[in-house]
Amino acid sequence: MQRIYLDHAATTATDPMVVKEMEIYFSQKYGNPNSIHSFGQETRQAIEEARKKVAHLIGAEPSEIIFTSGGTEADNHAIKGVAWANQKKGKHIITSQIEHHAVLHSCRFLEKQGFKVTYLPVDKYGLIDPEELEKTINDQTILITIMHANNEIGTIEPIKEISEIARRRGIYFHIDAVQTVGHIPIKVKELGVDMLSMSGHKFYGPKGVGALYLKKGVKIFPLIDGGGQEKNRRASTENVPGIIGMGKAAELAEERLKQGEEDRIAIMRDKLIKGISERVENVHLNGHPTKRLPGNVNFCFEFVEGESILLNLDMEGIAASSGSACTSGSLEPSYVLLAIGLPHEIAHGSLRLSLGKENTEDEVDYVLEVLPQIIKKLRELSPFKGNWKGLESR
Amino acid sequence: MQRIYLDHAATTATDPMVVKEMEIYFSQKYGNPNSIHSFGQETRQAIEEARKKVAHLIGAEPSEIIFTSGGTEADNHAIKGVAWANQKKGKHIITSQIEHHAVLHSCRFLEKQGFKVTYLPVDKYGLIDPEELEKTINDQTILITIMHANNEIGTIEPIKEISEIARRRGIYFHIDAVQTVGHIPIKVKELGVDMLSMSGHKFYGPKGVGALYLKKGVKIFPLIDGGGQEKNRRASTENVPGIIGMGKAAELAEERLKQGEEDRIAIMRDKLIKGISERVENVHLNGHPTKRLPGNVNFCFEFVEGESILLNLDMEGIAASSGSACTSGSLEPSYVLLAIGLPHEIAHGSLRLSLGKENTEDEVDYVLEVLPQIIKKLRELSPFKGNWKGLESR
Amino acid sequence: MTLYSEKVMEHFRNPHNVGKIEEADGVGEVGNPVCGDIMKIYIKVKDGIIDDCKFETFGCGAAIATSSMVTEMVKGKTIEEALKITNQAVAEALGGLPPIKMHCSNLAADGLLKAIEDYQQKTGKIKKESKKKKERK
Amino acid sequence: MTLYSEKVMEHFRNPHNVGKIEEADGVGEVGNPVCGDIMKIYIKVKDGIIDDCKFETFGCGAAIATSSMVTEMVKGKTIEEALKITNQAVAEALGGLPPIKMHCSNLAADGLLKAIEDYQQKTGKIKKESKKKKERK
Ligand SMILES: Cc1ncc(COP(=O)(O)O)c(C=O)c1O
Ligand SMILES: Cc1ncc(COP(=O)(O)O)c(C=O)c1O
Repeated sequence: MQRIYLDHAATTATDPMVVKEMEIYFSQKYGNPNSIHSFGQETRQAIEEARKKVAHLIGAEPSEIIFTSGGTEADNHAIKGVAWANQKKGKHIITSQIEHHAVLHSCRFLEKQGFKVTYLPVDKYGLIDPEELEKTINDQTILITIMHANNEIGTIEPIKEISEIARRRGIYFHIDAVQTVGHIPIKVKELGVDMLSMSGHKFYGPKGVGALYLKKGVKIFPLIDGGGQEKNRRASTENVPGIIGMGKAAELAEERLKQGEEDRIAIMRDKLIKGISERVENVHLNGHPTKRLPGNVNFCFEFVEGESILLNLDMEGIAASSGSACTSGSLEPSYVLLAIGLPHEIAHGSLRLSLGKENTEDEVDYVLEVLPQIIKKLRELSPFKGNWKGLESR
Repeated sequence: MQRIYLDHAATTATDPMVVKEMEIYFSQKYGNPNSIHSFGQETRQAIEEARKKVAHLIGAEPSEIIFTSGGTEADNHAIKGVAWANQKKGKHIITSQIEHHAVLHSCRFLEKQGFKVTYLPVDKYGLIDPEELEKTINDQTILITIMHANNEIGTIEPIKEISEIARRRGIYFHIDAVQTVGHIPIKVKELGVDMLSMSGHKFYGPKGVGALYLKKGVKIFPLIDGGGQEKNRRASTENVPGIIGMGKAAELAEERLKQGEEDRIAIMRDKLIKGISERVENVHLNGHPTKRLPGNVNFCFEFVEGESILLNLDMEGIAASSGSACTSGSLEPSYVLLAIGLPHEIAHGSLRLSLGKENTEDEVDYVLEVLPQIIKKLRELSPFKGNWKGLESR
Repeated sequence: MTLYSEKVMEHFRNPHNVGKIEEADGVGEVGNPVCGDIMKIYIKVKDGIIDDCKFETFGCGAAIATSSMVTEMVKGKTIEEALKITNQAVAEALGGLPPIKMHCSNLAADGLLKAIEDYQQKTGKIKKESKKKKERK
Repeated sequence: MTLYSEKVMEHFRNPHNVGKIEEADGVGEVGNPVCGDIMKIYIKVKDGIIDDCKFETFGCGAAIATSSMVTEMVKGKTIEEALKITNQAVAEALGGLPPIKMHCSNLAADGLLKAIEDYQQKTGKIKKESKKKKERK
């Protein structure tokens, strides 16, 4: 059976060119980069090359890149590290209601340690209002953390506007760019951010490696204490193959962006959005129509539930997601969809299709053929069928 | 040139059988294990198989294994996680002066958060005295963290004796077993510990993955907050190939231990220790003569400095270390050697040779031939030559 | 796929007894929109025996499969026998469910119970409070 | 190897001018055991020109290479010229040193300076405090 992968926002296949680059660093060049013998020095050099590539992708200096174990660690590091290091200045943090759990739960943890956190609401597209944000700043505010683009609904936030406010008010600004790095062009200096999180496996690098961009001069504590690795900012023997893989992935992403890959993907995205809207009734497009990740399609289908859509798609060889990957095992509807104002029963019927570099127009056509049939079949099973009648009584 | 790797305590080559096992999880089976589609479910299954293998190696239940990014994260998680979750009971932690920086710096961080830490001294062999330890317990003590074996001098600590005290006094007990897991037989239930840290790359698994054994019922906070992975105990998309590699490495280690591999290695160790003692004058064996890791050899050579020994060995194709890998770029002598009572100038002349499964008797013979010549050559350069005369005047 | 057993997927793929029974003798409805699972069970009773049973379900894989399974299990049984079917029994007949699905999506037996109660009320054989919500948490 | 430059490794591999000068005109000693680097520089002076220079060093690769390099640089130079050699110049002649080694192990020029001062004191040409510890931190 043909297998179509439309869950690139959850994770991507490691590019075979990336795997090839990593290969020799398992059993041949395996030295600890902190060792002074030649086994160690050859891996040290390779890591520093990778650092340059990652830095280049986002327009940073190599010394501003700290390798981590993933996007989650980068988020935790930025948020907790800045909070701990700057708590004498104040204990207030601003974030939004639609951040990834890596950010939200880091904030919840800090609340237990006595910090105050403002969770900004968003509009029906998932957009943060920079003016509203500025109003919540007080003299205790030490950090603003906002995602570059939302992983579920794909909405791209007004980062530049927020960074201007942050700079003007002298507050550190971190962005979670796990969904954007490698997918849209990013220059940290233009965005004006102090910190940025990314994750290798979201742009065809390996799982288990990420990075935190940390602008020179930011006052921060480590999250993981120990040896002097990463210039005393992140301890532990470096994940050499992972880092080298992420470096290669960054290099390849930069090439793809130069060739306008994101436009090719956005065309498929728009074809899916248009096709689904035309072929299925009672659907809602979630997220912003244009300020949107090139690969993100997210719909709610009324009268049916998301998981059963996924299982049916999977039976047809199509991999997709409902809500974010890490919560899709749970029964609560997506907090992101609730935050943009959808009622519970509709939020339960969500489907995210996230496109990537291997997808083709043919695959899009196949989805447009199969998906409406699945929705039809499920609606026939549904006590609601064409309306929510009966639900009001509850 | 023949290359001889004698730095297995710093890191090991990933076993080619481990690499083979990982291969398909980069570009073929690449689903996010939290996704419900078949791409996700096939990696979920593979991860759970790996968890069983790691659990089996140390006699734990699979549900008691949390995968991390390495030994350092496991140490940080155990120490900070228990401290945060139990601070209402008390804010005192007991550790030793010769712990790895992953433990020491986690403790230093907690001191900044208001915890009190006792750093126990050790005897000239690097041994902790359980009676002395018990004396430092007070009604605020919530955690004891002691390494199973020291990474520099190889001394194996009296873990069972300490665990009996910890259990009797109702205090959580964590051990850093990064140097022992896979190298000597371990059963957590026999050792009686509540938590145990390990690192994949120290026993022929890949870098960038480790695990924390967490006994059922231990009250702990996550170190890395976010999605619900690892049963809400460690967030972030799982490092699928890394975890699978570590699982395979655990399986292979168990097979080797069954075949008595540690005895074969200990024979080479003893030959090195005997050979160096006989061939070179003014040397000191560091660590305990018998309570010692099977692969660890550590000497101080008077009148010469460690790095210049390493560079000379490297020129002869031999990779070794002086002090621990992560501090060998620094100029301070090893704090472990100072803690066992060596003066600065002698501590500077340390050399660690750490044996592993690929080493042969022939390699040992070669080292015994080359090393005495190197020491001789360096002593000829030294202003001290055969005595420390002149140093006292300083 | 390891999320659900083969048996669950069989029922999910080809659910049995889908639909309304127009002139049902009893109808039961369970679930709530927060969990995202709502089931409607219809029964037709003849001489004290459940002659036909159908369902309509808005919900996840487990909800659909348990609905399908319960309709299969109950057909041909007496009312007394049918009342003995528990959510647990339905899950077991399906070869088990993932732990997370046990409480929220495993409601089909409750739906059946409600349908039977509805039938008993309509026909005057009120045995209210009988085993109501026995299995629910 | 990238820890040290090729030039450093050359001097480390084959250090020049190793040893004592038995009847030295000046001897300088620098370093301390905490850093693990101690250097002894010996000079022989003839007609105001440094005719011979040797060293003994207990220390790391950088300590040995800079010692070797400074003895090479100074031979044949006048005292005046020799006094102009700085630790920085020695590091540059070696193609640079790793940052961590710049302050602690790069002391050979200081050792030379001390040897010259020793010579000047002995011969009565005391120019104490001249450039003493110019480069040290
Ligand atoms: C927006 C966002 N932030 C953070 C993360 C966490 O990344 P990782 O799972 O690599 O730790 C993800 C993906 O899971 C994400 O989409
Ligand atoms: C005793 C000990 N603990 C912890 C660590 C840290 O392990 P990792 O570098 O894999 O994080 C090491 C090795 O570096 C070690 O030897």
